[in-house]
Amino acid sequence: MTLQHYLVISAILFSLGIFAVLTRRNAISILMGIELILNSCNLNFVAFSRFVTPPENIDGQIIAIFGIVLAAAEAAVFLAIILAIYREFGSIRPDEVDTLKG
Amino acid sequence: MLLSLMIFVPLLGMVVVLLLPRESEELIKRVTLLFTFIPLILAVYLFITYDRSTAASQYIANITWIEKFNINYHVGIDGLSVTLMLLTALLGPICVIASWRNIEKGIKAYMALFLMLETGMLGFFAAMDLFLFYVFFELTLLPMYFLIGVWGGPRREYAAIKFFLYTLFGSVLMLVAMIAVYLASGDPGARTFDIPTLIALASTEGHALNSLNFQIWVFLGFFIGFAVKVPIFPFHTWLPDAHVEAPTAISVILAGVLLKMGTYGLVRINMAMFPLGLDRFTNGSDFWGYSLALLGFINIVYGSFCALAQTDFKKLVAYSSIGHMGFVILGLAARNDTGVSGAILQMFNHGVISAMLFLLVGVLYDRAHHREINRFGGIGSKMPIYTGITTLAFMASLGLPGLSGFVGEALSLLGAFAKYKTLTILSTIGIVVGAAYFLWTLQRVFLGKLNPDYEDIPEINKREILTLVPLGILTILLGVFPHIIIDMFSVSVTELTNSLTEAIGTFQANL
Amino acid sequence: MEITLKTLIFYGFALMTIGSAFAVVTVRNIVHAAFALMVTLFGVAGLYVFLQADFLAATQVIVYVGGILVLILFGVMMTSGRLQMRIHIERGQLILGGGITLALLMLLLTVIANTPKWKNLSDDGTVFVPTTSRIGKLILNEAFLLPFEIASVLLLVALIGAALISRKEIRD
Amino acid sequence: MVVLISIILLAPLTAFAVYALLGLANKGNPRQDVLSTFAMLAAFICSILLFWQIDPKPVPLTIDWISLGSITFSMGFYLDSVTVIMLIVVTLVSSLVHIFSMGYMHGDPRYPRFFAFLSLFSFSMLFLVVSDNLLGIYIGWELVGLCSYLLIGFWFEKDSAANACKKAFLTTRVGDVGMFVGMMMLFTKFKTLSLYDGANAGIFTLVEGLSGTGDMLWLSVAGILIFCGAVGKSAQVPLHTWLPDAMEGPTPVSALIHAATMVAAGVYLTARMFPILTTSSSLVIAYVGGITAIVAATIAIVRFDIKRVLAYSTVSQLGFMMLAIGAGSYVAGLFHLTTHAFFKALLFLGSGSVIHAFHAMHTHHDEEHTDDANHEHDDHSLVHEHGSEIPPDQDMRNMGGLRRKMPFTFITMLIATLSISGVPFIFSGFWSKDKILGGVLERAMEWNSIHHYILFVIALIAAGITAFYMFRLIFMTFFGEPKNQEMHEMAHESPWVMTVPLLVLAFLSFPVVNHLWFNKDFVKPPMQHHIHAPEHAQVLPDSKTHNTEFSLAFLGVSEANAAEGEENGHDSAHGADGHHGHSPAHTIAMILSIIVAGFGILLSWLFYHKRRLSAEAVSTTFRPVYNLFWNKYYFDEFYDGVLVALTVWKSRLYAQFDGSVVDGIVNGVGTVTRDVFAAFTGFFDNSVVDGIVNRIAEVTWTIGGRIRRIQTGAIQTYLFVVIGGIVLIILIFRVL
Repeated sequence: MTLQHYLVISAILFSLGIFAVLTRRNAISILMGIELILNSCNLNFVAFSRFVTPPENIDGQIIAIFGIVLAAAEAAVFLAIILAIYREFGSIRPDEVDTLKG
Repeated sequence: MLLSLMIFVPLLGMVVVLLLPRESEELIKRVTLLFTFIPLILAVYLFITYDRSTAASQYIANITWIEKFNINYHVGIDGLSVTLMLLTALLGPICVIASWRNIEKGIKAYMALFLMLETGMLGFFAAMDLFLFYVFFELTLLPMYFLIGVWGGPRREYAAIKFFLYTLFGSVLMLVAMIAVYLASGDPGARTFDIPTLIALASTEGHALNSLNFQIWVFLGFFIGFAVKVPIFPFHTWLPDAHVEAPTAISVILAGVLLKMGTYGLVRINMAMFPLGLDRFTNGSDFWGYSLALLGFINIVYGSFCALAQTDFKKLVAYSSIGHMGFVILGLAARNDTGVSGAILQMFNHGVISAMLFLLVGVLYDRAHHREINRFGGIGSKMPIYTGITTLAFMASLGLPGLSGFVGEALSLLGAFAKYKTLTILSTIGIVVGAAYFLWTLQRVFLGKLNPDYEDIPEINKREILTLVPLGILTILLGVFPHIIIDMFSVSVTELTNSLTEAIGTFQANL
Repeated sequence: MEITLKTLIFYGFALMTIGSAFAVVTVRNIVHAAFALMVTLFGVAGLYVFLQADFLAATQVIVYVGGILVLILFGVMMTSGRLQMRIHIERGQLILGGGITLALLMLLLTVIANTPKWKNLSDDGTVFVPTTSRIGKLILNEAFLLPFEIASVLLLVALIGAALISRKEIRD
Repeated sequence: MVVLISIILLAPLTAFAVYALLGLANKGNPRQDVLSTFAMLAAFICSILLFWQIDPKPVPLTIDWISLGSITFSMGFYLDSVTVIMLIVVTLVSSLVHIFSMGYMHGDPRYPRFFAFLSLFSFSMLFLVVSDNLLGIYIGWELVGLCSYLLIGFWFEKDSAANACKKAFLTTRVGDVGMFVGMMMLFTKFKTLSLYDGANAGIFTLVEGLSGTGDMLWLSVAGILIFCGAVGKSAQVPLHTWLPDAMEGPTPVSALIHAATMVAAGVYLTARMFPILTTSSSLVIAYVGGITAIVAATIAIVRFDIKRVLAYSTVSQLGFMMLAIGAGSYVAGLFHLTTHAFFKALLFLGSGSVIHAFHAMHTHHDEEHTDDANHEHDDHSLVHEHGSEIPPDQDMRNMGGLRRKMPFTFITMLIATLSISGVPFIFSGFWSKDKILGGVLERAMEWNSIHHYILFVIALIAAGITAFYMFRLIFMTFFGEPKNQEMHEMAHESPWVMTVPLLVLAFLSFPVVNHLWFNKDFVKPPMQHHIHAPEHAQVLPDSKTHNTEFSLAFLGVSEANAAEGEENGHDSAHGADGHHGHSPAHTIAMILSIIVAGFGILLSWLFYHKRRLSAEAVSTTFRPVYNLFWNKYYFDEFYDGVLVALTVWKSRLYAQFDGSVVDGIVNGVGTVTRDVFAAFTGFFDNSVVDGIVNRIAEVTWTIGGRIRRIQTGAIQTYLFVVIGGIVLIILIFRVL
C-alpha cells in the first residue's frame, strides 16, 4: 500500500463529494457531499503524515482531528440554517432559495 | 499670491457654504457675506497699493498649469483689471445683502452658486493667460444659468436657456479664434496662450499673427464672443429676458459685471492683441471702417428708443443698459485716449449705476409684486427717500453732470467725435431719449396723483438703503472726482493707444 | 506486491468506502443516502487504521457516525416531515456536474500519478506505535494547545449559533 | 479771493447736503429755511466783498480735474467784473426769494425740501457763473436744469406740474445736446475746453490765433450749437414752450429760476462765448433773439393767467438780451440781464403776493385741503370757459381793484412795470432796453445791414407791446372794480417777510444798478476776432454827436456811452473805423423807444382802464391773429402732436422691431434650428447617434439580461462555475 493508493481513494471521495454538492437538489444531500469532501481531506492529511513525514511525527493526524471538529461544527450550523430556511421558504431545495437572483 | 487669494476666497466660501447644514439659513447668509467681504477688502487694498505710474501688470502670479500645451496659471492686474475687480468685489456683498430676504428657496445652493460666480468674474478680470481667461469666462456661465433658471421669474427657463445658448454660441466662436491664435503663435512646442506674449507677437513684423487677414478673422471670432456678452446689437435680445426673469441680485451682477466682461474682453483681447483687425473696423475709411462705431451708435439709439417704449420697469432698465453700453463701444471705437478712458470709466460707472437701478426696481417689486410702470403713480409722496434715491440713480444714468454717468459718457463722445463726426452727433439723440424715458418713468411712477392701491406702501427699509447708499455715494463721488478711477487706468490706456497707433503705423508703412 | 490478507482487507475497505460514497451521491432516497454515508465513514475509519491512526479511527466512528450522522438524520426528519424524500436530479445538471466531476477526478489522478516525489512511498516495515498518548500530549501540552482551545471555542460558538438560528421566534 | 469764492459756493451746497443727509436718515430738518437763507446771505455778503477785490486782469484759478495722457480737463474759476456782477445778482435775488418763501411757502408739508432745493439751485447757478471752462459751465448748466425740474415738479401731485417739469427738462436737454456737440467740436479742434489761458492756452486765445480772415463755417456752426444750449435754457424760440408751463412751480421759484437767474444763464453763456462768435453765428443769435422777443410779446397780450403773462414777458425780454449779444452789444445784453433780473423777480414775487392773498382765501375756504394741494382749485364756478387750465387765484379776470387792499404790492409792482415798459430816465429798464435798441441800430447803421434794421424794428415793436401788456396786467389786477367780490374780500396784504423783499427789489429797479456797469474801467467787452463787417458796410464819418447827449451823468449814462464806445473801439480794428463816443443811433433809438412805450401804455390805458376801446371787439375783428396768439403759435400742438408723437411712435416701432424682428429672428433661428435643422439632426440623432447609443444600450441590456442569469441566486450554479473554473485554470496551466 503506497501513498498513491490512499491519494486515489481520497481523490475519488473528493470528486464524489463535489458531484453531490453540484448536482443534488436537497440541502441535506449537499451536506453529505461536503462531509465526503472533508473526509477525503482528512484522509489525505493522515496519509501524508504517515508516508512523507518521519513516522514519529503525527501532526497530520492532529489536523485531521481538528478537521473532524470543524465538520461537527459545520454540520451543526448547517442544519440550523437549513431549519431556518425551511421555515422561511417551506423548502430546502437550494434552487428555490434564490432571493439573490439578479 | 494676493490676487489668487482674492480670486479663490469665494470658491473656498462656496465649499464652506456647501458644508453647512441646509437649515441654518442665517448662518449661510452670514458666511457668504463674509466670504464676499474678503475680496472687497483685498480689492480696496489693491486699489490703494496699485502703482498708478506704470502700465505694467502688477501682483503677477505665474505657475505652470498644463505643461504639455504651455498653459500657465498666469494672473496679474493692470489699471483696467483692478478697476473692474473693484467693481466686482464691491457688488458682491451688496448682492448678498440684497438677497437676504428675497430668496425663498434653496438659499444654500443660491449662495454657493453666487460665490462660484464671483470667483469666475474675479478670475476673468485677472487672467493673463488666454486659456485661463476662457476657463473663467465659462465658469461664470454655469452659475448664472442656474441662478436665473432656478430662482428666476415665471419664464425663467426660457430666459436661462436663451442666455446660455447665446453666450455659448459666442464663446464657441471665441474658442475657435483662441485655438487659431494658439496654433499661429509659433512652432509646435513654442506655442503659447500667454496674453502679453501674444500681444507682443501680434505686433512683431513678419510673425504669423501679424497678418491682416488672420487678425480680421480672429478679431471677428473674439468680437462676436464678447459682443454677445456686452451685448451689442443684434446679439442683445437675451438681455431683456434674462434681466426680467432674474432675481434682483442677479440682475445687478448681470448688468453690473457680466456686461463689463464683454467690453473688458474687447479691450484686453480685441484691441490690444489685434491692432490690425481693429484698424480694419475702426479706420473710418469705408463701411467696414465705420462698423464698430456704427454698432455703438445703433446700440445707443436703438437701446434708448426701445427703452422708451417699455412699460415693464425692469425691461426699461435693461434696455437702457444696452443704450449705455453703446457709449462704451463708441468710445472704444474712437481708440484714442479720451474715448477709451471714457469707455472704461463708463464701464465702471454703468456698473455702479445700473446696479442701483436694478436694486431700486427690486425694492419696488418686493412691495408691489409687479413692475408695470403705468400701474403705479404718485408714490413719491409715500416713499420720499426711495424717490430721492431713485431720482439720483435716474439722473446719474441719464448723464447728469456732477454724477458719475456723465463723465464716462462725455469722454466717450468727446473721443469719438474726433474720429466719427456724424455718428457721434447722431448718437447724442440717445442722450435726449435717455432723459425722456427716465423722466417719463419718474413721472408715471412717482409723480402725479397717488394711486389708491399704494396708499400704504411701506418706505424703503434700512437693509435696502444699506445696499444703495454705497453705490449712491460712489455715484456722486465719481461724478465730482472722476480722476479717482481715471488715474488707475490712464497710464495703461495711454500705453494701449500708443502701441495701437504704433502697430498700425508700422504695418501700413510696410504695405 | 503480492496479495496478502492485509492487502485484501485494505482493498475491501477501499472498495467499501468508494462504493458507499458512490451510493451516497446517487441514491434517490435521502435516508438511504444517509446510511450509505455511514458505511463510507466506517470505511474511512478502516483506512485510518491502516494508516496506523488508531485514535483517529475511533474518533471518526464516534464523532461522525455517532454525532454528525445522527444530526443529519434529525435534519432529514425535521425538514421533510415524512421520511419519503425523493431526491430530484435534473438531467442537464447531472451531466454537467458529472462532467466537471470527472474532469476534476482525472485532473487529480493525473497529478497523483505524475508527481515523482510521491512515488514508491511505502509504509512497509514500520512498527505500529499507539498514537493516543502522543496525541493527548501534543494537544494538551505542546504545540497544539492554542488551536485546541480555539477549536473548542469554535465548537461552542457553533453550538450557540446553531441554537440561535434554529429558534423559531428568531426575529423577535 | 479763493476763500470768498469757496464760501460763496460751499455755503448753499452745505445747506443742501445737510438736508440730503438728514433726509436719508428719515429725519427732516425743521430749520432748513433758516439754514438755507443764512447760507445764501453769507454768499451774498461774500459776493459783495469779492466785488472790491476783483483783479483788473483776471487769471483763472484752476486745478486739473481729469488727466488722460496728453489731454487734461481742468476745473476752475474765472472771476472778472461780469462774473462778480452775476454773483451779486444771483445771491441777492436768491436771498430775497429765500426770505419771501419763508412767508409764501409757510405751511407746505415739504417746506424744508423747498429750501434745500433752492440751496442746491443757488449752488449750481453760482458754479455755472464762476466756471472758467465749458465743461464746468455744462455741469452747472445741467445741475440748474435738474433743480428747475425738481422745483417745477415741487407739487408733483398735480399732473400739470408733473408734465411741466418733465417738459422743461427735456426741452432744455434738446438744447443742451446741441451745446454738447458744440463743445465736442471745439474740443476736437483745440484739445481743451478751458476758455481762458491757464497753464495752457484757452479756447479764446486759440480762436484769436486761428488763421483765415473769412467767416469760418465750422466756428459759426460751433457757436450756433453752443447757442442751442442757451436757446433751451433761456427759452428762445423754438424751445421756449417749457417756460410758461414751468409756472406750475411755486411762484418764488418762478421768480428766482424762471425769471431772474437760470433762464438768464443762457444769455450769460452766449455772452461768455462772445469771442468765438462769428458774423453769421451772431446774426443767427440776433434773429433768434428778435423773433423770440416779438413772438413771446404777442402771446403775452392775450394771456389771462398772471404768471403766464409774466412768463411770456420773460421770454420776450430774454429775446431782447440775445438780440443785443447777437448784435454785438455785449454790455447792453448783460446790463439788461441785470436790470431784468431785479424787476422781473419783483414782478413775480408781486404776483406771488397776489396769489398768496387769494390762496389764503382758499385755505380759509376749506381747511382740509391745506396739505399739498394748496394751489389746487376745486371751485369750478371760477373756471373760465376759455382757459380752463388757469387756476382761479392766478386768473386776472378774477382780480381788480387790489391796489387799496395791497398797497405795498401794488406800488412795488407798478415800479417794476414802469421799469420793464421803458418809462424814461428814472427806471433802470429804460436804460438797459434803450442801450439794446441803440446797439442794434448802431450796428445797422454802421454796417448798413438790412438784417439789423429789421431787427431794430422788431425790437421796437416788441418794446411797445411789452409796455402794453404789462400795463394791461396792472390795470386788470389793481385798478377797476373787483370782479370777484368774494375773493376780493378775502384778499389782504402779505406779511413783512414777503413785502420786504419786494421793497428791496423795487429799490433796485431804479437806476442804482447802472453804477455797477458804467464804471469806465469795470466792464470791458471782450474782443471778437471773427466778426467782420459786410462788404457793403458804410463807414460812417466820424460822428461824435456830443450835442445830443443827455447830461444825466448822475444816472451813470455818460459812463454807459463811454463803455459802449470802448466796445466799438475794439470792433473798429476789424470792422468800421473807430467812432469813439456817441453815435446818433443811440439818440434815435432812445426817442423811438420812448414813443413806442408811451404809445403802448396809452393803448393799454384806453383798453383796460378807461374802456374806451373794447378788447373783445378787437379780438373778434382780428380773429385769426387772436387765435394764433391765443394758441401760442401752435408750438405746443406741433411738439406734442408731431415731435413727441413721432418719438413715441418710433420707440414703439423699435420695440416692436426688437420684440418681433430681432428677437423673432433669434427665436426663429432657434425654431428653425429645432424644427428643420433639428428635424434632420433629430433624425440623424435618433437613428444614427441615438441609434448607436440605443443599440449599445440594447446590447448591453441583452447581455446583461443573459449574464444576469448567472446570478441565479442558486449556490449550486456558483459552485459549478467555481469548480469548473478551477478545473479549467489548472488544466490550462498544466497543458500550456
